[in-house]
Formats: sequence, C-alpha cells, structure tokens
Amino acid sequence: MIPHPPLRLDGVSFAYGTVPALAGLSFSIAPGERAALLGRNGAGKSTVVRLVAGLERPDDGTVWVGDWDTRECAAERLARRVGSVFQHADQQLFASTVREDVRFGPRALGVGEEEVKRRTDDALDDLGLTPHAAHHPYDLPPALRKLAALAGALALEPALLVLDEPTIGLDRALCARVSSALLERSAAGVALLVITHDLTFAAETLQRGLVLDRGSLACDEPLGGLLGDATRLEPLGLVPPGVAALSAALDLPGRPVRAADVARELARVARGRPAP
Amino acid sequence: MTGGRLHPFTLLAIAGALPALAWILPAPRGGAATAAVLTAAPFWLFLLLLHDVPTTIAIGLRITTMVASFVWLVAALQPARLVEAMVAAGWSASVAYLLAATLSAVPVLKARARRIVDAQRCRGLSPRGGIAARLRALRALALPLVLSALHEVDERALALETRGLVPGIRRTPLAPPPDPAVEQAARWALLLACLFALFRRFL
Amino acid sequence: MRSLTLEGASFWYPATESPALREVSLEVAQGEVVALVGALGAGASTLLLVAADLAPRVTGGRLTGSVARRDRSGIVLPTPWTQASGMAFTVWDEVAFGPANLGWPTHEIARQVDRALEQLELVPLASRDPATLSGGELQRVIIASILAMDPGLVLFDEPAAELDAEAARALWRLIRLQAKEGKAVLLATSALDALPDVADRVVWLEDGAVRAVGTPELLADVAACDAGLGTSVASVWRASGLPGPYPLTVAHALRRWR
Amino acid sequence: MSIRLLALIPVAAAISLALSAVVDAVALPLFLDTTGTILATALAGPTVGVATGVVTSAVNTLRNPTFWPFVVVQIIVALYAWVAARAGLFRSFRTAVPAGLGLGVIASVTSTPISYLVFGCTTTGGIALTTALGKALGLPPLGACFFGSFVSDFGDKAVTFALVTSVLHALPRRTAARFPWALRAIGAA
Repeated sequence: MIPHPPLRLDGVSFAYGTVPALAGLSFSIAPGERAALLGRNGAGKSTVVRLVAGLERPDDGTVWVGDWDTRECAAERLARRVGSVFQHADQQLFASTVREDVRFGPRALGVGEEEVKRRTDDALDDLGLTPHAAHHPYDLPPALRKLAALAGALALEPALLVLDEPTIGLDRALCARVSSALLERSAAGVALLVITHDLTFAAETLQRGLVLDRGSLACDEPLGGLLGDATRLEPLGLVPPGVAALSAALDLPGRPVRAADVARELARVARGRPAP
Repeated sequence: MTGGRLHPFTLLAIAGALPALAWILPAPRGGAATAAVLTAAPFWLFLLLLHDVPTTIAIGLRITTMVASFVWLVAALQPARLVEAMVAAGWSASVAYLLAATLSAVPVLKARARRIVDAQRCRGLSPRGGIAARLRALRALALPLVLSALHEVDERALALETRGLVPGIRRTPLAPPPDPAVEQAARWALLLACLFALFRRFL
Repeated sequence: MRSLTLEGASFWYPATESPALREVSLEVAQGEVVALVGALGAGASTLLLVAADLAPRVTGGRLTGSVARRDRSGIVLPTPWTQASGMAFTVWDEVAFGPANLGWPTHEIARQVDRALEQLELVPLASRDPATLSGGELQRVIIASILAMDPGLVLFDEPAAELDAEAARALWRLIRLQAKEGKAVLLATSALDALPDVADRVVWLEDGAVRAVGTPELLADVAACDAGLGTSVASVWRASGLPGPYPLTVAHALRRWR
Repeated sequence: MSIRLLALIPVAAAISLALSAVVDAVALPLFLDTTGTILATALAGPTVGVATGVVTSAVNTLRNPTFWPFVVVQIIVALYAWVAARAGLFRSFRTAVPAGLGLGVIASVTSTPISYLVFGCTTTGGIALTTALGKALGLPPLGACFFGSFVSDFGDKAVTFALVTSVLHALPRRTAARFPWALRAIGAA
C-alpha cells in the first residue's frame, strides 16, 4: 500500500458565499518536496492554506493530510501533522519570553516535557533565535517576532509546513536563516507549501512552482524554468529575481536560478573564455 | 432607509425624542398597539414571564418603540457624516477622532481576534473542554489581541503626529453635511415637545 | 539647498542603556534621494524617526548632537494598518486627513489630494472604505496621504515591504519624481537591487553609526557584499571568485561580460 | 493629554468590543466589555479610563441602541479600577480576582435599576434567563433582576480583572515603564 503523501487535494472546490475561490483543484506534495504557491492576489492562494490547515471545509472534493480527511478533523488536531504560519503571524505571540511562546505548540499537543524542550531548542536553534530565547517578543524588532512565530510552527515538528508569505519584512540575512531552516527540515522529509512573492527566496529554497489562476492550477512545473522567464512571470505580476535575471541575461548554460549554482556556472564559463 | 440625507444631529434628535415621548406619554390601552406587540413576540414572552400583563404591555410598547427608532437610527446614520458634522459644529478634532477611530478600529481588531483564534488552533489550542481549560484558552486568545493592539499605540500616535492631528489645530471640515434651518428648527421643536410632555405628565 | 542636517546625533530609547544612534552626521539636499541600508537593528528606522522630529518628542528617550530641518517633513512608516487615520471612511477622505489638519482651504486640499491619488494610481479606489483595502493598496493610500501634505522632506521606512513587484516599481519611479520636483527624500529599505536606479547616495549604517557613505556603487564593494549588503549581481559575482570590481546590476554585468 | 494617550483610548475601547469574538470562540458566558476601560485606567489613570468607558458606550449605543444607559456602569468601572490600580491590586491573581468580584457586585448594583426601569430586565438573553430563574426562586421582580445581572456580572468582572492582570504582567518592561500608571498598578512602582 503506497503510503499517503503529506498533502493531497482531490478536486477541491470552495466559495466564500457566492464568490468562488477554488474550482476543482487537485495536486499532491510528496515528503521532502518544496513547493511554491504562486499567483495574483485573489487567485485563491490563501484559501488553499486555510483548507489545508482545517480552518475551512471544501464545498466538494477532499483535502487529504496523510490519511486524514480535513473534513473530519478540527484544526487543533490537524496541528499534529500540519504546521501553518499565516500573514501577521507575529500578532499571535503572547508569552513573556520567546522560548515560552515557541513551547506553546508542542505543549498543547501533549508531548512529554522532555520532548517539548528538545523540539523548542531545535526550532530556536534552526532559526538562530537561541540568543533571543529569554527576551520578551515585544522587545524584539517585528522581523524577529515573525521568526519566533515561524519557530512556533517548526516546534510542532509536523510532516507538512504551510507558510503564507514567510519573508515579508525580513532582510536578506533573516531570509537566509528561514531558507536554511526549511531546507534542513525538507531534507528530513518534511513537505513544504509556501505562498510567496519573494522570488529570490523561492529560488533559493523551493523547487516546484504551482501557479494558481482564478482558483485552478494554471501550471505545475519545476520552479527554475519559471523564474528565469520574464514573459511567463509578467502575467502573474511577478518579475525574475536578480540572480535569475543575470543567469538569463548572460545565457548561462542550464539557466541556474540559485545563487550558488549561478556563481559556479559564472566561474566555469569565465575560465573557459579567453581573458577579456 | 429614508432619512439618510438628514443632518446627523436631526437623526439623533428624532431617535432620542421618540422613545422619550414613549416613556413620558401615558401607556396606551391596547387597540392599534396590539399589532406592534405581536411583532416582538419572543421578547415579550420574557417580559410576560417576569411581570403581570399590564406592566408587560407598558414596558413592551416602550421598548419596542425605543428599539424600532434606534434600529432605524443605526441604519440611517453614517458614522462618517456624524464625525464631519461634529467637526463642523466645532467639536474638537480629538473628540471626533476618539469616536471615529474606535468605530474603525473595532472591525479591524475583531478580524484580528478571529485570525488569532485560527492561528492558535493551528498550533494545537482547543477552545473546548472544561471551564478551567477554556479559561486557559481564553488567555492564549485574548492576550495576543491586547498585546499586539497596545504595541501599535505608539505607531498610531506617530501617524497622528506626522499627519498633523495635534492639539490646538484649526481643522478644515471636509464635506460637512448641509444643516438647513428647517431641520434645526425641527430639532428644537422635538426637544420642546418632550419637555412639554414631561411638564404635563409630572407637574 | 540642504533640507536636513544631522551633526553628531546620538539617540537613546527610553529605559535603554545602549544608544540606537551613535554620533550620526548626515545631510540630505533638496532634489536628492538618500538611501539608508544596514542590517536589522542598525538604526535606520530610528534615524528616520529623529529626522521626522518624532523621536524623542513622541517616542520618548534622549537625543544629543544637532538636527536641523529646513522643510516640513512627512514619514511613511512600515505598517500601513496602524497609519490609517481611523477618521476617514473613504480613501479620498483618508488622503485629505493630513491637509485638513493643516487647515488648508478646501480647494487647495482637493487639488493636493487629487494629484496624490493620480501619482499613486488610486483614482479608481477613491470612494472605497480604507478598511476593505489589501495591505498593498492601503500602503499606497498612506503614501498618498503623506505626499498630499506637500512635505519638503519625505521620509520612507521600508515603503515597498507590502507591495508586489508592479506596485514596487511604480513606487521607485514616484520617489525619483519627488526628487525631480525638488523634494528631499530619505528612505530605509532592504530592496537593495532597486537602489542603483533610485538613490543618488547610499548611507551604510552599522550598530547605529555611519560605516560608509557613497554612490550606489557602494553596494558592489567587497565589504558590502561580505556584510550581505551587496546587490544580487554583485554578491553572486563575488561568490563566483571572479576578480573585482564587481558589477552592480545586470546591465553592468552584461558590459563586463562582452 | 499627550498624543500617545489620545491614541490609546480608541484602541482600548476597540479591545473591549473586539473581545466578543474571543468569548464566542471559547463559548463562555462572559462579556469582557469593560476590559479596555480597566486596562486604560491601570495604564494611564482615571481620565483616560473614564474617556475609554464613555467612548466604548458611545460606540455600543451607535451599534446597539439599547445600551446607552449603561455608560454609567462604564464610568463606575473606570473609577473602581483607578482605586484598584492605586492600591496595586493588579500585582497578582490573589489580589485581582477578589477586586474583580467586588466590582462585579458594584456593577450589578448599578446596572440593575437601569436594566429594571428601562428594560424590565430583559436586556440580553443571558440576564433575562437568570432573572427568570431568580423569579422562580420566589425573589420579588427587582430582586430577581439583581440576581440575574449579579450572576452574569460577578463572573465577568472577576475574569476581566484576571485578564488585565495577566496583560499588565505580560507587557514588556520598556512598554510598561512608558505608561504612567502601569508599574504602580502591578505594585512594582
């Protein structure tokens, strides 16, 4: 029996009252797979996140989280398998220290104190928050509060992470921390579904592009091909990120989009050329 | 709803006078009033539960008048016009700000409260369970709303300062609703009617 | 003509020992766009609050050194939802909130508001209730409501954070336009790739002090790249091990590559 | 009044009115509609507290017209919270909850005549039900009305005081230090 993927949408339709948001949407994400959910505002991206988190019930079709049908699970139970981080996540913090707030999730799931401590320490470490663990969240700048909210989801150690614009308000250094934390979790088998407009972050972190248009899947393909192609990004209101634009402009072989790959290709091609 | 174009102060005057008159005028003895009585049946049931019949009719009619006139007020009165009318009538911009800013902040914070409930449920918080569990849940849901709102007070103050809402300004009213003399006269008339009725009833 | 002059300005937030700004000296002239770059907590936001005369006057705290302003200033803060006046139930009234507080005559208010709405491409949203707008739309409304007050010194703190790519491009064009109209513009941003086309000068802040000042070429220096403050092209060029000086933008790279 | 305190009032009032969304989520028979008034008083003193109470009532009246007479209750809540703050009763639950119960008594003593004279004690469903229970226990109408609002106010004010206490203790030290009364309210001044 092939194991259930961390997430599978099966012909999912949903409408807010009379306003249709999703129409017959189907896709699935394998363990360790890193998917970007792209599309114009109003294409239905946030609706997908709310359905996967169990905050909404599909009108028809089914959202499978592993072998659980979200129609039969309350969000607080789904939290065992899905770590969701929404926009303005920093507004959900309430403890007097970052560590205490990150501890809230694992403790609510009822895992033993030892396990709560390990998960909390790991989540704080992954995002470089250990130095701030004893600080009050509201004494930190908004960017670090946002990171603390993400740490709260990582501490659940779910099989699936669903993030809505995790990098808004973060500078390049903090984006790199989020990127490495997600890559590490993905390598350990966690599936990622990330809504983002930040294509530099997407290029560095994600591998598959799911493009939503008016509630259905416009395309589903490797992200690399999409990010270097300005003509296909333009209708989505997106522009190629700096590094991918350079790769396209210099016509580097294979059109890499990740900084490390572009740097390597740049060096290789430059060595093969006569000195300018 | 009719009356939408009336000056906000006129709306308030009508909505104030009607129930006041309902209190002051002697309670009607049945007849045409019964139609109104039946429309609010469940509410009247409670009254009947608590009081004898004549008191029920007396209180019920008064309250029905009050609720009907105020519900009409809420439908007809646009807060923006009330704020502009207040500024035009010389109320200080700060007082008008207090009312208007609260009116616009309530839906924003209510939406944030619902988002926080969703977000905390997504990290395992169950708002169900025994009283003690739900009180603990209440803390994990109310505290983030209050702390995040309080944290933004400074930014709101910075915004007001940089956009000129500082004490002692002569603010230009943007589009004050027209306040024709006939409406002003009507307002005074309503007030006199109430006073007269009060005078006749109790003296 | 100098619009803002800071000399040896240091600032402490209330109840904190270490200063958020240390001996900062900086000038912003009319018709010039100066960009503040730096890691988190380097002091860019604080510097803007001091420039806008909001710190310490509203934030509390202690300021030493001198700050001279020639023009009235207006600041766009990074969180649009806390900047809405709360007294306006249409976008038009929201943008008119500042000018009305300045007590301008109604025809002057109307002229400034309509001009600001056009500049931010908000005319179709003029009668919408601000509470119903998206983050990006509300941010453009807040920018319009600051520009409608015709400040001589315009300050932006991460103005593009909530905007998508198109709206961000329109914003950078608008900022250039403000400078061309003779305004002095000081902005803090982490959108480094936009600065070569937007900023006349770049100020690198580190731990509250000025580490370096220069043209946007500064964002291609080895030191900047190492500190994570290089543009994407400069940073990837440096990572490739190719010799400096590193190209600043894709266009520079193309020239170097041929 | 400084611009910061002016900006605090609408936020505190809106908190009182927005908490109903939280109460609905946990389905507890609470109002919490004086949280903002008590919090504003504990942070910035009686003037700001009373102003918050009045604005809360004004907005309540515009949204639910039958609420206007209860502005008196909000003002009394603010004055009571001022006394509690001066005495530092927000320093722990052990002092805050009894203070809340005290306010519950005073609030219901104040709201009962209003509720009885103006509404015949049928304001909100909850109070009407408990009043009916009171009558069933043989209390006279006014007594039943007091019993009705006492039961609901008693719990509500105690929980509200507890909530404000945990907010004050959860505030970062730097923010608390910048509100004139916060440290004193938690007995730390």
